[in-house]
Amino acid sequence: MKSLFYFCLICAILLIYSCDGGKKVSRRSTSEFNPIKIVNGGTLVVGIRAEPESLNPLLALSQTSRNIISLVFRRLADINEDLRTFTPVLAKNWTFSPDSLSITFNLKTDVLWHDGMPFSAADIVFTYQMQTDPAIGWDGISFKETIRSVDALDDSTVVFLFHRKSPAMLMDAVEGYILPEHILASVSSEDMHKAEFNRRPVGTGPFKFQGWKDQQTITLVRNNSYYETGKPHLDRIIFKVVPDNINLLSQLKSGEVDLVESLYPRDFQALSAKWEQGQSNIRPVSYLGRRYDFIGWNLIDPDHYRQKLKQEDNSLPIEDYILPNRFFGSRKVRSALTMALDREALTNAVNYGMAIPMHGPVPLILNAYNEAANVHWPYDPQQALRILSEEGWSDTDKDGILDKDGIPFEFELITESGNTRWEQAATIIQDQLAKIGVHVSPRLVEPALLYGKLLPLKEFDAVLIGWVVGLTMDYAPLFHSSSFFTPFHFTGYYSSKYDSLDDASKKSFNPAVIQKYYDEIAGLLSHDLPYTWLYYRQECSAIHVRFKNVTIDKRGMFINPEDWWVPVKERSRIDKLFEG
Amino acid sequence: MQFNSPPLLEVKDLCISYRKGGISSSIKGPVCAVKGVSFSVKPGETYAIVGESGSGKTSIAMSVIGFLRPLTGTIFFMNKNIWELDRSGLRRLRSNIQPVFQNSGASLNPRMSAGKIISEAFHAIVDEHEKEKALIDLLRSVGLDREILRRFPHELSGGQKQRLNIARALALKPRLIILDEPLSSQDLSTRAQLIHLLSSFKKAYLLSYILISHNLSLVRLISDRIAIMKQGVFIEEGATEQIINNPSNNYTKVLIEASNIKNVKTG
Amino acid sequence: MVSYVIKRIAESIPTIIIGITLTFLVIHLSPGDPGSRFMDPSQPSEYREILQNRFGLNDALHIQYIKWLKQVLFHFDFGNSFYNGKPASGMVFSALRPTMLLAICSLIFALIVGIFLGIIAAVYRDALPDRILTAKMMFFFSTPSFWLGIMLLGIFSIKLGWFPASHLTSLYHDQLNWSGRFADYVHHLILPVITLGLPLSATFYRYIRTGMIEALESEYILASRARGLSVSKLLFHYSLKNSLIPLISVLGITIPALLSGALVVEVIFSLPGLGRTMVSAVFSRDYPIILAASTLAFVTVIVGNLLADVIYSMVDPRIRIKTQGVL
Amino acid sequence: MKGLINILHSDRSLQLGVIIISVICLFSILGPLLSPYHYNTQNLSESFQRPSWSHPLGTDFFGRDLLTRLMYGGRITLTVAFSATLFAVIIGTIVGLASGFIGGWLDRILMRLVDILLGFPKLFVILLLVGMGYTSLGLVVTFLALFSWMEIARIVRSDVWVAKEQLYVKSAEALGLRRRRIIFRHILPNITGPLIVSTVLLISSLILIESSLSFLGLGVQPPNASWGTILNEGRVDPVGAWWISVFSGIIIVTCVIGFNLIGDGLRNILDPKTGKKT
Repeated sequence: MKSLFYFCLICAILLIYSCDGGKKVSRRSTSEFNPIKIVNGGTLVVGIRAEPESLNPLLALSQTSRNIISLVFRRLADINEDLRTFTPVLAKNWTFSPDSLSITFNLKTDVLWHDGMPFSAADIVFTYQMQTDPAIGWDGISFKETIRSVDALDDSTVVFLFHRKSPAMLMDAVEGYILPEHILASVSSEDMHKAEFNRRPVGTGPFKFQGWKDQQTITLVRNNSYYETGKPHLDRIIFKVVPDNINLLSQLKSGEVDLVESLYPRDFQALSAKWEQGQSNIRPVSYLGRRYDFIGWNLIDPDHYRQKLKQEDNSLPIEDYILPNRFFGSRKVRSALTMALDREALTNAVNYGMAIPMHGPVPLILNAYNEAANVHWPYDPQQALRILSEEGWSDTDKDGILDKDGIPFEFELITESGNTRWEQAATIIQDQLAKIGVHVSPRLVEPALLYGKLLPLKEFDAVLIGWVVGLTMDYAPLFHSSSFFTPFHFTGYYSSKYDSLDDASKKSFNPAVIQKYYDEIAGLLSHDLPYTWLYYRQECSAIHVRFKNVTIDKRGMFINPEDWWVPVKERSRIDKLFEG
Repeated sequence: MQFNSPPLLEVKDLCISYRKGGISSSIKGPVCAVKGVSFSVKPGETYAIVGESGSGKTSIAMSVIGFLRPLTGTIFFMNKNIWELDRSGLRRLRSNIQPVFQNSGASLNPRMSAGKIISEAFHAIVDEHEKEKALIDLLRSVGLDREILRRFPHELSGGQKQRLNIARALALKPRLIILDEPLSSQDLSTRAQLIHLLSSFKKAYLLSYILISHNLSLVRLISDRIAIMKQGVFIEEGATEQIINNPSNNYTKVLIEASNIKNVKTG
Repeated sequence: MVSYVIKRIAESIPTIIIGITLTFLVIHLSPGDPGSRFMDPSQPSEYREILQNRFGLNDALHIQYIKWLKQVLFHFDFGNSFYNGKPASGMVFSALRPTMLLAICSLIFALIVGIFLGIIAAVYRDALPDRILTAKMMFFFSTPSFWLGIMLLGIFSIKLGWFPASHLTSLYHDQLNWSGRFADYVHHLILPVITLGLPLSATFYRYIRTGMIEALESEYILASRARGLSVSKLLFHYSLKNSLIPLISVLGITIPALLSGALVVEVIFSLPGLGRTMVSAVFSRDYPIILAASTLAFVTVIVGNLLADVIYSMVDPRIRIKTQGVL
Repeated sequence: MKGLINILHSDRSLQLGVIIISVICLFSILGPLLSPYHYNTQNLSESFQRPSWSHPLGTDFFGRDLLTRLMYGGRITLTVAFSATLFAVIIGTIVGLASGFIGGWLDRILMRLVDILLGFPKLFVILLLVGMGYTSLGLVVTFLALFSWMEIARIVRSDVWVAKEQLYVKSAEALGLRRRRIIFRHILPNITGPLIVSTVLLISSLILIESSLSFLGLGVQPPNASWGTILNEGRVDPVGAWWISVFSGIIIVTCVIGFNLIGDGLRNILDPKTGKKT
C-alpha cells in the first residue's frame, strides 16, 4: 500500500544550502571542480553521538548506522536529486517488460566484494529473501510487498516479477543494500541479529570496513578495487563517538572532528555567524530534514479502554472502546488548546529559528504538501477561552484553573526523557496553557516505558514527540481505524470519513485525484486535530571547508563521499599523521 | 540465723567460659574463667567470695544474675533453674536478685536524674502516690536527702552514688543482693557508713548477700561464710572465723597476711 | 592466608548472586518494553512478537531467570545486547579496562596528593600552611565530581583547548611509538583523573593528617627525636608507616565510591567505560548489558575489598585479618 | 538554649557550618517569597541573559530568573536530602538497635545484609532503580534512603554493643525492666552523639547523590528543579551560558561544605579524640 503513494516521491527540492553559506563556499573554492587538480588522500573524521547499533543493512535503524552502511554497501540503483529518476549503481541498466509486470536488471560484471569475491546475481536473489524474512524484521519490508519473485537468469541478469503494475515498481525493486550471499548464507535468520557480519560488514561500496573500537571509533578505508576506477579519493573515514554535545561541538571547532550531521540549532546559528564573518573553517549546511514534532491528544478515556481490552472480546465494534476523553474528547476543546499555543514563539524558541511552524499532517518535504489545504488555527487565547467556556470549562472556584463539573482542567503532558528540545517545548507549552487556566504537568518518561506501554495501551493524557518521515508515507498506521489497536495509533482517533478518504486515495492512480484526496485528508485532520502539529525542523549540519566536491541535499550528508577530496596544501594535522 | 532452712541459691558445678571474637582465638577453644564451682546461700546469710582480680568472681556474679550463660552447671534460685526460664520468667525472678556494682558511677545512667533512676525501680507500683511514698521511705532508709532527686549522677559524690545504687537494689524488695566490690572505690569513712547500712538492711529485710571482694578485712566484718577463689576454682570454703583463724590452704594464708587481718582484729 | 582468601571468596558468592538476582527482578518487573525502540509505524505489528521472542522475553519470569542463570554460571554467557547483538560479556569487559585505568590512576593520584599534603599539614600543624590546606581540602571533599569535571572541561578543554575533551586515546594513537602512546594516554587522562581523584584525596588527606599528628606526638617518636634521629627519617620511616595503616582500611570502602564516581566522570569526559555503558544501557533498557555490567561492578567491588584486606593484613602484622567484620 | 549557644561557641567549624546552613535555609525558604520573579514564569525574550542588576545570576533558556530558581531548587534539594536522611536514619537506627541489642542470628543476618548493600556501588544501583521506573520525587527519596541507612546501622550497632555492656544498662536489666524501655530510655539516649554526627554527614552525601542523579537526568521532573537539575540545564552550553552551571555548582558545594563543617564540629565536641586537638 505504501507504494501507492508514489507521488510522494515527486517532490520539490527545498533549500539545499543555506543561501549565504552556499555562495561563500563556491567563492572560496572556484577551482574545486577542475578534475585535474583532484588528488587522493586525506582523512575525514565524522562526529557521531552514539555508536551505530549494527552495520548490517537489514538491522540498522539509526541514522548513524545508515550513514556508515551507505559508504560500505551499494544498491542496484540510487535515487536522483529530483526524487524521481534513478542512477544505475550495481546495475548496468534495466528494462521493463512489455506488460509492465517485471523489470530485468543487467548487472555490472566487474564488481568485487571487499573480501575479493565477485559480486553476482545470486546476491540479489539472496538479499531479497533476507529482506522479506519476517524473522529478521527489516524495516523496509513494506517496499517489497508488491514483488512476487526475484530470479537470476544468469550471473549478471536478474528479473523482478510484480503482483501488479504500479508507478513505484523501480523504487520498490532497488530499495535496500545488496548483501553478500557467500558470507550470510550460513547465518540463520534467527541468529542474524548477533551475526559477526553486523560488526565487520563486507560490501561493495567505495569504503571498506577496517576496525571498530567499542564506544570510540569505527574506521573505514578506501576500497582500492572499487568499480568506479580512481574513486574514492579519501584515504579513510573515521566515525568518532562523542556522546556529549559540548564535546562534539568543541571538537568540531578545534578540527578534531570534520563533519557533524545533526547539530543543535543554537550551536548551528553560532557557527553560521562565525562562518559569515569569515572567521571559521566550518561550513554550516542546513536543509529541510525529515523530522517534525507534535502534540498527540488522547481522544478516548484510558480507563474505559483498558476495561474493554480486559474483556478480550474481539467481536466488539471499535465504537465500544471509545468513551470520549473528559478533556480531549471534544474537537472544540482541542481546537481551543491549539489556539492557545503560540506556535511561532515555541518554534523559534526551541529551534532557534531552524524550523517552520506546521499546521497540518503533510510533511513539508513531500510534494503532496499544500499549505492551503490545512485548516489554520491562529494564536488567539481570547477565542480559545471563549470556546472553552462554551464547552463548559470556566474557573468557577477562582483558583486560576478552569473547571467543569468540579473537575479541574489538569493533565500530564508526557514526553521522552533525554531529549532537550521536547523537554523545553513541553515546559513552554505548560507556560502558555497556564495563561488560559489550563494546568499542564510535563512528565519525562524514558522511551521503553513510553513506546512500550503508555502509548500502546493509550495510558496517557497528551504526548509530545516527533516523527521521522520517509520519502514515502502513509497515515493509516496513525489514524486509520484498521490500525486502531496497534501501538502507533495512540490517539484513539476514529473517523469513518478519514477511513473512506484514505481508502479512496489508495485505490486511485491519477496523481491529480490523489492530490485532491490528500488535500481533503489534510483539511480533515487539521480540523479534527487528533494531533496539534507544532513545527517541521531543518537539519543543521556542518563540514570542514577543506573537503571539496561535497554534495549535500535533502537526501542527506553522504550522497557522493566517493567524490570528496582534500587539496594537499589544506591537509590537516590528522591527515598528515595518518600519511606519515 | 536460719542456717537449717533450705538454700535460697544453689550453684552446682558451674563452668563459665568466654569465647573471644576473631578467627585466631576461636580456633584454640574456649577460655575457662570458672571451673566446677559449687556453693549454696541460705536465706539471711552473707556469703563472701574472695580472690584476686581475674580469679572469676565477677563471672559467677554475672551468671547468678542471669547475664552470663554458663557453659555447664546449674544455678537454682528459689528452686528454679534460672537458665531454664524463658525471658519473662527470668524477668520476674530478677526482682528477687539485685546487683550492686563496684563502679557506682557507671551503674547510673548519665542521662537520667537520680529521681528517675530510683522511680524506675518502682516500675511494679502503678499508683503515683504510693510510688512517691515508697520512694521517700527508701531514700530515708539509705540516708539520702530528698533534694538529690533532681540531680544527675555526675553531680553526686561517690558515697551518694553508691547509696543510690543500694536504694535502687532495695526498691524491689529482693531476697538476694549481689555486692560486687561495693566499697572498694569508696573512701574509708564512707565504707564504714555503708557497711553499717548493709548490715542493718540484712536484719530488717531478711536479705541474703553474696559479697564479692578481694579485701578479707571487709569481708570478715559482715560475712557468715567465705569462699576463697583462685584461677576459677574454689580452693577453700567455710565459716568466716574458721577460715581466718585456721586457713588450710597456703594461698589463703598469704591473703590473710597481706590483708593484715590480725591487726584489724586487735585494733 | 590462602584459606582465608578462599573463605572470603566463598562468602562473597551469595552477595553477588543476591545482587544480580535483585537486578534481574528490578529490570524485568519494571514497566515498559525494551523492544519498542526497534519498532516504527511502518513495521507490521506482529514484529513486536518476533522481537519479544528474539530477546527471550516471552517466557515466564522464573524460567527466564533460570535460563539466564544457567547460561551465566555454566557458559559465562550473559546473552547478547538487545541494542547491537554483541555478546554482553565482551562489551562489558572491554568497557572495564578504561574504568580500571581511570580508577587506578585516580587512586594513585589521590594517594600521592593526599599523603603529601597530609604530611605538610601535620608538620606545619595549626600554622598557615595547615590552615590553608585544610580549608582547601574541605572544599574538595564537598565538591561533587560532576561539577568539578564540568568546570575543568569548560576551562581547560573547551576554553583553553589544552586537553582533549573526550576519549582515552587520539585517533592516531596506533601510529605513535610507545612513548608517544604513553604521552597520549596521560594527555587524555589528566582531567578525568583530577576530577575523580581530587575529592578522594581530601579523604586521604584527613586520615594522613590525623594519623601523622598522632604519630608525631607519640612517645616513641618523641624518644627517637631525643636520640637525635633526623626529622625526615622520623617522618617517613616511623610516622608515615603508622599513619598509612588506617588509610588502607579506608581503601576497601573507597572502591564502590570510585566506581560510582567513575560513572559520572565517564559521562562527562565521554570515556568508553563501564559507567557510561551502564548509563546508556539503563536508558535503552538493554537488559543483558545492565546485568553484565552490574555483575561486573559487584565482582570488582568484592575483589577490590579483598585486595585491600590482604594488603592491610600484610602491612600491619598486629592485625592479621582479625578485623574482617569491620571491613 | 544557653547550652546550645555554648556548644556553638566551643567550635569554630561548627559555628561556620551553622551560619552557612542557616543562610541557605533562609535563602530557600524566604527567598522565593521575596523575589520579584516566580520560579517558573517564562520570558522567552530574555533567554540566557548574563548576570545583570535585574537578574543578579542571569537567566536560563526560558528566561527564568536563575537566582529565584536556585532558591526554589534549594527547597527541593533540601527536602529530598532531609526526608531521605530521615528515613535512612530511622531504618538504620532500628536495624542497628535490633542487631546490637538482640544479637545472635538476627545480628548475623542483618549485618550480612548491611555488608551486601554496602558492597553495591550506590550510584549504579540507584541509577538502575530510578531509570527503570517513574522518576517521581517520592521514589527518588525512597531509593536514596534504601541505599544509605547501612552506615547508620553499623554505627548504632557498634555503639549499642558498647552501651549494652555498661553497668547502668545491666542494672536496669536486673531491675526487670522491659527491653523496649531499656533500649529507648537507657541505650538510645546515650548513643545519640555519634548518631547525630553521622546523620549530618549523611545529609551532605545525599545532597551529592541527588545532584548526581539529577545531573544524569534521572532526578526531579520539570518544572520542578533541584540544584542538580539546574546544573544539568547548564550543560547545554557550559561556556556560553557559564553562569548556570557555575552558580548552581557553587551553591551545592557551599551547602555540602556547610553540613560537613557541622558534622566535623559536632564530632570534635563529642569525640575529641578524632578531632583537631589530638
